[in-house]
Amino acid sequence: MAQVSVRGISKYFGTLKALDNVSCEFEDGKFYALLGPSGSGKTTLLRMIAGFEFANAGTIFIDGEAVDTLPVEKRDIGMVFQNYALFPNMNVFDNVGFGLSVRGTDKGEITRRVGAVLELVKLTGLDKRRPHQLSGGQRQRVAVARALVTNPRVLLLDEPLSALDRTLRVEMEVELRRIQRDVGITTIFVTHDQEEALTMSDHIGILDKGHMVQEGPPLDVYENPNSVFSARFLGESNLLRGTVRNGDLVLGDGTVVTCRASANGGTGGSGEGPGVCSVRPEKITLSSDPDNHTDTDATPRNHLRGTVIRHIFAGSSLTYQIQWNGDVLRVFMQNLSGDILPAGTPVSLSWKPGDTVMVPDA
Amino acid sequence: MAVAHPQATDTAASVTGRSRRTAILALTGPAYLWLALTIFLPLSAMLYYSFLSDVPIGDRTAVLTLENYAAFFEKEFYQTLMWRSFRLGFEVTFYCLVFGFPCAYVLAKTIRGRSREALFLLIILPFWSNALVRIFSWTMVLRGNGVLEHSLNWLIPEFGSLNLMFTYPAIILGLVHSYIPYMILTCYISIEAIDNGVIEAARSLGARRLSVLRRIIIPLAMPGIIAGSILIFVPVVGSFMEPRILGGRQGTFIGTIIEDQFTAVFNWPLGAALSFIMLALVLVVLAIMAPAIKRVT
Amino acid sequence: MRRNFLRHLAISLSVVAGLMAANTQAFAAEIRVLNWQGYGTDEAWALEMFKKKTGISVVHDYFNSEQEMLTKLRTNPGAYDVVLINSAFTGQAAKEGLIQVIDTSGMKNVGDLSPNMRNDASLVQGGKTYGVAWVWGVTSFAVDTGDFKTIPDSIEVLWDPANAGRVGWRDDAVEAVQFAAIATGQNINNPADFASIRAKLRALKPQIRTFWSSEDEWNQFMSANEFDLATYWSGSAARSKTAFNLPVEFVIPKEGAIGWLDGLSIATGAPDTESARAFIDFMIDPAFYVKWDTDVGAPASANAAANAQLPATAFNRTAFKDPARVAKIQFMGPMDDGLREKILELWQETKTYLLD
Amino acid sequence: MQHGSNRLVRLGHVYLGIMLAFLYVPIFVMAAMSFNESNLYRLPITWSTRWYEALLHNDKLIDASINSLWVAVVTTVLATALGTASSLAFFRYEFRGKKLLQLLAFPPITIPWLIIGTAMLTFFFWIGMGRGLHAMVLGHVALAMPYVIIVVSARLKSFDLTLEEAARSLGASSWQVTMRITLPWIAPGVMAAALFAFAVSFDQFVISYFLSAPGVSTLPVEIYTSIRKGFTPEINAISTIVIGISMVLLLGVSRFYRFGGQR
Repeated sequence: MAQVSVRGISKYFGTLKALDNVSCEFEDGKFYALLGPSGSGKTTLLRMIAGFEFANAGTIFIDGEAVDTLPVEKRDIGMVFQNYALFPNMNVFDNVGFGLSVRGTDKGEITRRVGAVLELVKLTGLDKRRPHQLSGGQRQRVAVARALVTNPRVLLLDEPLSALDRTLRVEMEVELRRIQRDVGITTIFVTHDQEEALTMSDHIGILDKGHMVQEGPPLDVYENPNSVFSARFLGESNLLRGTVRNGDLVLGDGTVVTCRASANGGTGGSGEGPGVCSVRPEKITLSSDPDNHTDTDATPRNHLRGTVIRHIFAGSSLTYQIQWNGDVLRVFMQNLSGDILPAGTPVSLSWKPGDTVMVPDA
Repeated sequence: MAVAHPQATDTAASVTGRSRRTAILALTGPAYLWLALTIFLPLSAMLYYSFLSDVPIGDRTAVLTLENYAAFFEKEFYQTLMWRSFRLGFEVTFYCLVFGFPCAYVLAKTIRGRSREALFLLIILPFWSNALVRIFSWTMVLRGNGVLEHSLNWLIPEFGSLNLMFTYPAIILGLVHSYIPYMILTCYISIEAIDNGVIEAARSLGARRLSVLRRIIIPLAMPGIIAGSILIFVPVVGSFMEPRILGGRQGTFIGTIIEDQFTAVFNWPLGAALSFIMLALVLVVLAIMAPAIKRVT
Repeated sequence: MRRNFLRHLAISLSVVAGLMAANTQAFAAEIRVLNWQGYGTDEAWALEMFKKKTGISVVHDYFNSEQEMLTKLRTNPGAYDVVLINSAFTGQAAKEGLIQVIDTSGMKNVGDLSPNMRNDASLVQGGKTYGVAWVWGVTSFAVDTGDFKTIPDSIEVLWDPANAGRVGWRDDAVEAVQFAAIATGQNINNPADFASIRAKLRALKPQIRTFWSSEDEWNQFMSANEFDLATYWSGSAARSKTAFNLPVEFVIPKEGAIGWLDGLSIATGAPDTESARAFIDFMIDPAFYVKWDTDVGAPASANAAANAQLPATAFNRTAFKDPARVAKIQFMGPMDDGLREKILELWQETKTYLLD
Repeated sequence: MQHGSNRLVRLGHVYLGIMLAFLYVPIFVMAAMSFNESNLYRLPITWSTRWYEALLHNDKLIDASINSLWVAVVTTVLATALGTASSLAFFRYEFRGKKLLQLLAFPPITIPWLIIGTAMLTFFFWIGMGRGLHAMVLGHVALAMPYVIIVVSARLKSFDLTLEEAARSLGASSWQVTMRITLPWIAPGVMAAALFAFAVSFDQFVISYFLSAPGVSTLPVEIYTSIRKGFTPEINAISTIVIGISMVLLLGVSRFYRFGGQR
């Protein structure tokens, strides 16, 4: 398999700067998610690695070989498209075998390898079916099989799960990850769904307006956002603004919040002046006793009083929207007790010091 | 893992640019070389002729002149015939639209499956019969004790003579018959692409049948209507066969005048000049219609 | 994949090449004749008779107007052996070097040609024969005997209000102007008073039912009673009576009519002038002419001997028996391009006037 | 999906029937007259197959028809190939001068065939190309190409470009992509274009008339030149046969290709 390196890539569409000096490394055999809002340049970067778009500056290497002048068909990559792009005039067997037949592989070899990869994606027996006779999940797996059968150096996935319904998508997330691990192929996966990115990838890269905002393992990026954008884009977060005073953040209403520095660049205690910290909704404990802050070992710090605006019930979980001095905070709870606090109830919010991260207000 | 430093002589853009250019050249080159040899060069020769006093073949002397173009402006009957040919073009296009569009709509929206396929082909089929034979068949239908008169007399005893032959309507009938399949086909293609959901949505919003037609179907079918109109208007303005055979005394148009310059006399320059004037006027008409078309599509 | 594409390309190219080869290959002893379609030289029985006699086979190419004939000669040097040219155009064709001098010494029937046609000024220029007189005829008008109990003898019958809307007219500029010239007593090859010709033609507006352009149209319209009288050619009138047995009578009015003489010439660069001369000689042979006139109906022959062998009742003998009328016939002479274009413009302007 | 009330739909079908009758009146008359004994098309029709017998040994007309067929087949192959190639280029690439090239495809439709015929005649004479079936093929292909481009481009409009990208990502060269993905998809469009090209060539009389060599002519040319002497019902006979064959051919072919639109 292969290591993919992107060095100082920039891309302009007329005056629009789609990618601005982006550099990142995709380690061999790893499952890498490129995350970002639409228009962030993530798909453009993927298509450049594939060879459908060409950089105005910078170079892309696969296994140390500069591929910028190589056309798509010579890069030995496998790509799964958002709409799967299965060839309507061919059945499953011909679709999956297409990559081999254009390379002049002989019939027996094609039959053997197509059989093997169809088994890998659990589609054996469907080889005579036409694309329009398959379900969404089946079509998606045929697309993956078709991309893998030629043993490409890199597998590129362009939002492959977005067309699937909720339950099928969860199942396919696991399935795709299993297949990737079995084959051990370097995979780059573009999505705008942060949950998908978190569950499937070994490594995440968040892109915004053509810049690589943050890169790293999912847990690290989630727990240590390096900017307001990263905090807010990956997962949900409550942002508290205040002024920094010797390592703590003092909010508008005087509440003091102890924060830890973000491992990715936040300078906790040193400077004075305005600061922002982020608290994940699931880290907050909610209780209807306004000054009940004894059940957690929190010192009077990290403790706010607010009133419930509404609740969002999602079966296994519950999210409260809390009004706190002109701001709306969100608290996420497992659906344990079953009784729901009505709107208007005064409540108290508290959380452990380690759960507040100082975030540079980039 | 040693990373090879890129020589970067060939930037990615230029290499693929070259392969793209060769692909474009390979695909369009042969076709347009063919057109150049058979259409553009011969026509530019003809355009050159239109500025000469005589055809430079054999020992004829030819000198550059504008007299051929001037003739159009000096002689009033050329202008009358030019206007008459354009009116013919507009009328035939109008009738083809009025009678052809509903046909296309019915075919596209109310008929399904195999029978639509067969009907679609039945409309193309008349193209295969020879245009001349079709026109002559019309003379057999329209003329004195022709098929039409005969059957009418059979129906209504002393119906008498129809004398529809050798009249302006006879020309219109012949031309509409030859060109209406174009309008039906182009409109069919664009109407067929209209998603039924759009029509249902409009009706669900309370639109009656007429406003659905006017506000939804016609605008969406406009590309087909325009393509059909162009494919009909342009050739009809220059038509000379149908008018001469069906029109009798009424069959004189700019097309027949141009034909005379090639068959009655050896005056190609004047024939070419009149044709290029006609072509220019046709392009002017299309240019005038363009903004109206753009506004609607 | 690439292999069978090349095979396809090779096949289609060989097809095109095959087509090209087919038409340039020369057969043994074959001549090419350029003429109107169905105008004598392409009668199947005649070609068989000629092939039996001389072993030469004949291939035809056609034209739809004199100008197209000239255009085909100009753009195809060496493509034709024999070409039919109306004497009015023979001079122009010779001047442009499209036709060559004919050595009539070996042709036995030339002697029988009536002298005034054989040495017609257009066919023989500066003592050199460019065209052999073949057939001649008259352009005038024919009437439906059903509608005309007494056969009119004046050209004015075309302008007679009694026949308003019942007249057929051929859409041909030179012919129309020459009719008007006769009606206004002028020389048809060099009309002086164009104003009176213009007025005379415009007076046709109420008269003309329709134009006709082919014999077949004329026969159909006459049989469908679309018109009662119409301009026509003597040869065609003969055919309408014999072949189509239509009740028509050809009239040579007292004011005179347009005479025309068709000659057979040999094109410049003709591949086989020997066979060409043999074919022309066969075409003026009474053996051919008599069968052509009796079976199909033909214009009068320039070969007096051939005419003489026709049965007494033959049209070509009865129509031209009155010397006074024959004398009034004005034969079409050469016309330079300038005059021809002026006449065309006048006729086109008139046709515009004729529109309702 | 039945649109509108049933009464209106039936009315629509009746209207379509009337229009088809209108389109086929001259063809019925032509066919009927080919069985009419009178050579002046007099009514009532007295049945006879005289013209078909005459046709059998009128080998000039039969040779002409065979030539027409040959020229039409070769024209169809060449025009469809060249036209489809250009349409593909217009579909896939944006390039300077693309609009100009698309406009330049139109003169063969807009300029009267009389002018094009004469211009071709003189130009071919100048460059020593001469006349004959080869010249006709040259002319017909040029006239048929615009129709091919229009029809194929219309079909390409609904073709999904990612299919080509998918094929290339799997290692297919642009040639393999064209032959195995794009062409099979637009095949119905190409088929319809080919039928158009065949019609244009098979029915072309003006250009063929100017470019025909002595002794070598096509059916339309035979019909056009016979105008001078007139229309014999033999022409009706051969035309009726031609229409008959094309009808069987077309309705047969429609079993495989859907010209009328999506599946």
